[in-house]
Amino acid sequence: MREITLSQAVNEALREEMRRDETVFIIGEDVAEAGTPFKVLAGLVDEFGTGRVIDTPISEPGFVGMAVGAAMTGTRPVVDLMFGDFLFLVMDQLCNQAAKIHYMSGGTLRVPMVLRTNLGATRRSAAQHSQSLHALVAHIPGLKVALPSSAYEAKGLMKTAIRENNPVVIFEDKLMYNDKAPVPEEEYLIPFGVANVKREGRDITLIATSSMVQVCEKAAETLAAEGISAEVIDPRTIVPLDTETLIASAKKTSRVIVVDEGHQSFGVTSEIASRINEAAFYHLDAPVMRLGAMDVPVPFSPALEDLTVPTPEKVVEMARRLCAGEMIHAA
Amino acid sequence: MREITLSQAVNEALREEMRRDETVFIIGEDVAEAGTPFKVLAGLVDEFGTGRVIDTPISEPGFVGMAVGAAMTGTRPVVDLMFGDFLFLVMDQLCNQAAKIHYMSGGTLRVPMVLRTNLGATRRSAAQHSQSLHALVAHIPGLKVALPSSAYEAKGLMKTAIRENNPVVIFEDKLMYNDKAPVPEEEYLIPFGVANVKREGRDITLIATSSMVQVCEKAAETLAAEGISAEVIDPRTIVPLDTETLIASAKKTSRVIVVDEGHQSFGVTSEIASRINEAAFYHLDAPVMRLGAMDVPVPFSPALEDLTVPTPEKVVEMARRLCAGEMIHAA
Amino acid sequence: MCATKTSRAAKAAPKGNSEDYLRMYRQMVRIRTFEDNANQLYLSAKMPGLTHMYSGEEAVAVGICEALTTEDKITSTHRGHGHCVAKGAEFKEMFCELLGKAEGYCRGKGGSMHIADTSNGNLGANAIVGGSMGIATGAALTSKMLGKQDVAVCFFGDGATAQGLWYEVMNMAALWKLPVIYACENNGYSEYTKTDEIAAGSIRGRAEAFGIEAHQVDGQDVLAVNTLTEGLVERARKGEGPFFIELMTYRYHGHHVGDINREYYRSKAEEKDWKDNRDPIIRFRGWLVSQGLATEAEIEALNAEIEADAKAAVEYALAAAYPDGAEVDLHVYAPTDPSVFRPGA
Amino acid sequence: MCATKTSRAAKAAPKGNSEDYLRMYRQMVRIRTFEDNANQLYLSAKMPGLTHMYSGEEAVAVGICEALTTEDKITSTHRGHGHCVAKGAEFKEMFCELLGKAEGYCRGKGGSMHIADTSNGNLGANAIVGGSMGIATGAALTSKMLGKQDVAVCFFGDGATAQGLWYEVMNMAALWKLPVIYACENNGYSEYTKTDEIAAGSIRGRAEAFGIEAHQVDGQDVLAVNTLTEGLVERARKGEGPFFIELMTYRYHGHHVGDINREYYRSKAEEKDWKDNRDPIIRFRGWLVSQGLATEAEIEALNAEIEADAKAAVEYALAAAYPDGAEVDLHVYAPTDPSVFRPGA
Ligand SMILES: Cc1ncc(C[n+]2csc(CCOP(=O)(O)OP(=O)(O)O)c2C)c(N)n1
Ligand SMILES: Cc1ncc(C[n+]2csc(CCOP(=O)(O)OP(=O)(O)O)c2C)c(N)n1
Ligand SMILES: [Mg+2]
Ligand SMILES: [Mg+2]
Repeated sequence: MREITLSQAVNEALREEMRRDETVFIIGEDVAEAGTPFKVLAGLVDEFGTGRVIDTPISEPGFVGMAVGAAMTGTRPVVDLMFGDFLFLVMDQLCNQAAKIHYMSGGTLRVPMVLRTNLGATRRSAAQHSQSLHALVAHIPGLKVALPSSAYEAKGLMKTAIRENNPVVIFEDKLMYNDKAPVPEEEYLIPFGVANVKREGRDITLIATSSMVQVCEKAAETLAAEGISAEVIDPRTIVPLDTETLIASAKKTSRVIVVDEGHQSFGVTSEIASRINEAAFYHLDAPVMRLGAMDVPVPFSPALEDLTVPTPEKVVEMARRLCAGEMIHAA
Repeated sequence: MREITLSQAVNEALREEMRRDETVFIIGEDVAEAGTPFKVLAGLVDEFGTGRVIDTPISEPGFVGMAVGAAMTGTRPVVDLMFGDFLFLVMDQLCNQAAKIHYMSGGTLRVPMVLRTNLGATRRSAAQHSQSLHALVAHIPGLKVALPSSAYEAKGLMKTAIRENNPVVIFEDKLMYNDKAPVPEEEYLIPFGVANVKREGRDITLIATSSMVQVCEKAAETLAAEGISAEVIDPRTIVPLDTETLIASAKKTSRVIVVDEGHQSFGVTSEIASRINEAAFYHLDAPVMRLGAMDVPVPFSPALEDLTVPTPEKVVEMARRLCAGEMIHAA
Repeated sequence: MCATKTSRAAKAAPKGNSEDYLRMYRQMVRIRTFEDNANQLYLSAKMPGLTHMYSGEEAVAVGICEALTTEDKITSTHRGHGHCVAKGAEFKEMFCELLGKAEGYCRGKGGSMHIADTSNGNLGANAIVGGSMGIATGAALTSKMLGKQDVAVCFFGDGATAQGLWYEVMNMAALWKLPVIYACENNGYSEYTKTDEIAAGSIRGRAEAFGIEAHQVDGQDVLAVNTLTEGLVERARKGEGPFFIELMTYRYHGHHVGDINREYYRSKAEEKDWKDNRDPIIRFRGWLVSQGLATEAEIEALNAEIEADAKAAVEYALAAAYPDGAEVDLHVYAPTDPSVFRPGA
Repeated sequence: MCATKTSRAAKAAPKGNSEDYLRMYRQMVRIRTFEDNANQLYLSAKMPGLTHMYSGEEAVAVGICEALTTEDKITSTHRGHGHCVAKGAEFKEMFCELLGKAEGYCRGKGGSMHIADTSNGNLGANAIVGGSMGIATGAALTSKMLGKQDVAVCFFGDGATAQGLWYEVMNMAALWKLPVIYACENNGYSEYTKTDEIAAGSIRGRAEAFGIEAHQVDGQDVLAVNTLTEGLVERARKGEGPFFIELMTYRYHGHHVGDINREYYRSKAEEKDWKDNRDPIIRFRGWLVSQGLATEAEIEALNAEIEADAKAAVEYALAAAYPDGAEVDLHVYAPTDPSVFRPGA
């Protein structure tokens, strides 16, 4: 199968959906001629014009609010939020408005919009351009949240997001834009709420989101060499969350580590760990363990930044201890 | 001991701290003559004047940002955010700025500010005036988060918050403003990160925040009548979190329910449950269970709203099942 | 019993016949009557929560909405009953909503602060001050993008002009010439604070700084409001928007129904002056009679009919059923027809 | 080697002696030299991440900061090296910060986009466009509340005027007459987009609508900038603020150091015109020489000295140590002396 980059995959998804449905449009900062700073949207304005690939002023709350209103009245906006950190600017429009309008109106209004943004540290961009804030939006009922882990998922999830009748937030990992993966030429969509078992295993389950899937796949390689068979599962969407698949794996392997690049405390790893603990407690040989980013603002210095994120080494180390039963002694 | 309302307790804390330190001031909407819609600040403007009890326009991001700048330059602002739901408007100033400035500046700047706001549903105020959003700020390193459960805590935690050198978010339960509790005449402060064992018990631990402490105390009464001895613990601050006390209790009782009024998914209950599971797994007879608010926007209709929040009945029901070992069969 | 709104096709000529004038009068009285009944429901502890009365500001909502077609959109505020009625809503569904009943416009899920009436283009009230400024502007973007003729009117108060969002969306509306009209109901107060204390400079000047044509109008004069709006709506349809209107008005009640003792922020004399000397309904009624468009008797009959309608609707709503508990987790997500997710769909 | 700033007491008379002029020139050259070295560090892959060059805009930062005392506060932007140098910072600590070293102003934790220099009243650069507008206004609130004389200057770009926050804080600054000066560096671009395409109406008019006195000045003329600012600063100290200044300027490099191919959004001819005909350093140098305040030889010597300083600082920073890994969770929370928590403390 041909391989394309994550960036190309997103671009293709948008192009296909904009061809298919003329109510789909893109709005955000420097999305047209510049094609975003990451160049993900390069060329779309040539095909669809500035009427459907709309450059905005630096007014995140404003254009997210406008997307909500546009979505309520018959279009399907795809909002480009240049950095995931800017979510903090648009939370009111996203969480007080977009997320609640369908419910508050008793089902008479709906907000079919997509908010594309990113996550991921280690790009030396410091505390306000490196956050992974998906846990925040996942906490708000009414939003769906997708976390593609490769070009394949990025395309398939984006196409689904655009056809959804609800507000969807998609987080791309900004360090993966140039990573290639096999992506079929034929059209495909990836349903929400269906986890992907990336690698089967017997001894331990590694549940990983976004770029942490790569991290866990590397860890699994190392563990395999040591005779530990790790299953790697990518939930693909955290809202809705395919709890069933995760629980089944936990019951099978009896040991679980959840790995995510958001801050660990009050984050995604806690939710997934809790759901598994609640449902598979008596099948577990050890507590479900979490590995998130450190609970510190992301530091600029490379010497510090690299310490804050989960790495294959940290996963391997934790898996070894779990499989050796060491957590028993710790408890 | 004399009894005063939670509202009076907050008022006293502010009055005492404003007398003690002339750099403390209050800023927010209708805080002066009106004393806020909940009348919590009544009378403060008479003593301290409009120079220190400052009415603002309806500009939440603006006055939170100004409080950050004021705090950085030698004052201790107490920001009044009329409803916790408006946090979504100020997330950038709170989470991208206030929370990170000390860290980003390598410790050279600091932001000693307090953001007072509220949480709590069942006031028939619908989806944009009923949220309990403390999990969101708890996820952001650099912020401290306090959740007073009575007038006593409201006063002692507020005084500590004002003297803290970091941004603190305090959530009062808006339904508890008129609830009375014994509050000493003498000055006292409640340290952050120290949980309060409200009731000792042997069979099960109920960890509860804010008004859920009352809910769990009621549940404990009912359980006691059935011969189940429940321990009720109030963490008082969720950042920092007194994990040690919670774990010790879990090890003692071997069963835990965490009760909180925020949405259950990706919320506070998940974090507390995870920390206990990780540390006390081999002492537990059952999985740590969570009881948060339903994952739905808060509906207006009383017939629906009351269904969304944890109640003593729900806690009792879950505790009974846990103690009967029923969760084993479910798993 | 409802005031039927004209569709765009039927609505070309400016107001000028007695039917139009009488409908405007009727709509203003309907709003006042709705509010009086809502207030009674609160005072008799039959309504859950609080609500914000529109009484005194009727000429604003009616003058503007009478210039709109059903397809035109509005966004409303926490003080939104007036906009809802003026845009064509029915008493029954409104009272049901205020009481949290299943037959309400939002099945009881929204209540007073979130009432929406999509059949008439009301995109909903909003409990975040200024929260609908983006939504209205986005509705205008849809209109332009899909080549429709719809205009969007964004209602908000003087207090809402302090929200930064307004400046962001005005900038984009002006850059892209969107068919949106920002209608600022300046009732002199933002909760318990006078507008002067929280608004520096000139509110109209703020719109003008973005190159937006700005108008001020007596919000107690329904004809003045309507005439101005008719003109701006027509121009907005032709791509000459956006526009800004500042409507000088007054709220008769407290900030919300529970705000009874308000002398610490405004005097009884001031309230009395507005009620006695500038009431939009009294003024328009006098004009109708003086012009021979209606007799006093006809007006009294109309008032009585509306009063009776309201009473019936209140009674209906009080007796109506609450939504079933099973609805609590319905409408969190809109359903999507699974077939659209098939490749090639 | 650093340009020593005067304290408020020593700084009463307006600029007028050659020492002041030469310091202004020196500061502009220091900024340009700093940026050239930073760009080289990027191009040679020795700097982590990206950075935004201030080259071309030197007269803005210097003209304004020379009107301020050390106690006066500034807030800076993503394009903040110029403000930092102009407010009195040292090369060594700045380069260390850009390279993520422990001796940087922020111990390497902030980097280019968060550089802060509290010893000189620089409250920090900000990577959220417009993100420091509240902070600067709040610093002015402190000044007024504690009866100090400090003025706060808020630097931001033309693009930042699209952020709603600005309007919110301008309103409060105007209502409360705060000693803050909003300094908009209008360099014609917001990333890859021309200002005209993203700003409707008049930027100055937006400040004026809040009753704020607004000025426009040639940002390539350091004396014009300085003279205007000196006057406004004095007036702000007397409670006549806030003020707004729009400084017309140009950035020589791309939006950031990696923005090399930029002809799709601006022409080489345009860039050449600004560099050749309006360069603030060349212009001011010419003036200094023509006024007999310095000889060409003295200027060359000064330039060379600064060049050497920069080189030494770069070398120092390259060799300096990274922070110890243990610092990663230091400074998340500021320590608080436990004794303050004792009752009666
Ligand atoms: C963002 C936000 N801040 C504060 C409030 C609380 N609040 C509700 S109405 C109101 C005053 C609004 O004043 P104005 O816009 O003039 O409308 P009016 O009530 O006068 O019709 C305030 C402060 C809110 N609902 N939303
Ligand atoms: C809130 C926010 N939105 C977008 C960005 C991305 N961004 C960084 S700089 C910039 C352009 C800023 O333009 P301007 O304010 O004119 O400053 P200049 O770069 O021209 O100095 C943008 C859009 C950001 N950092 N913060
Ligand atoms: Mg008002
Ligand atoms: Mg610019």
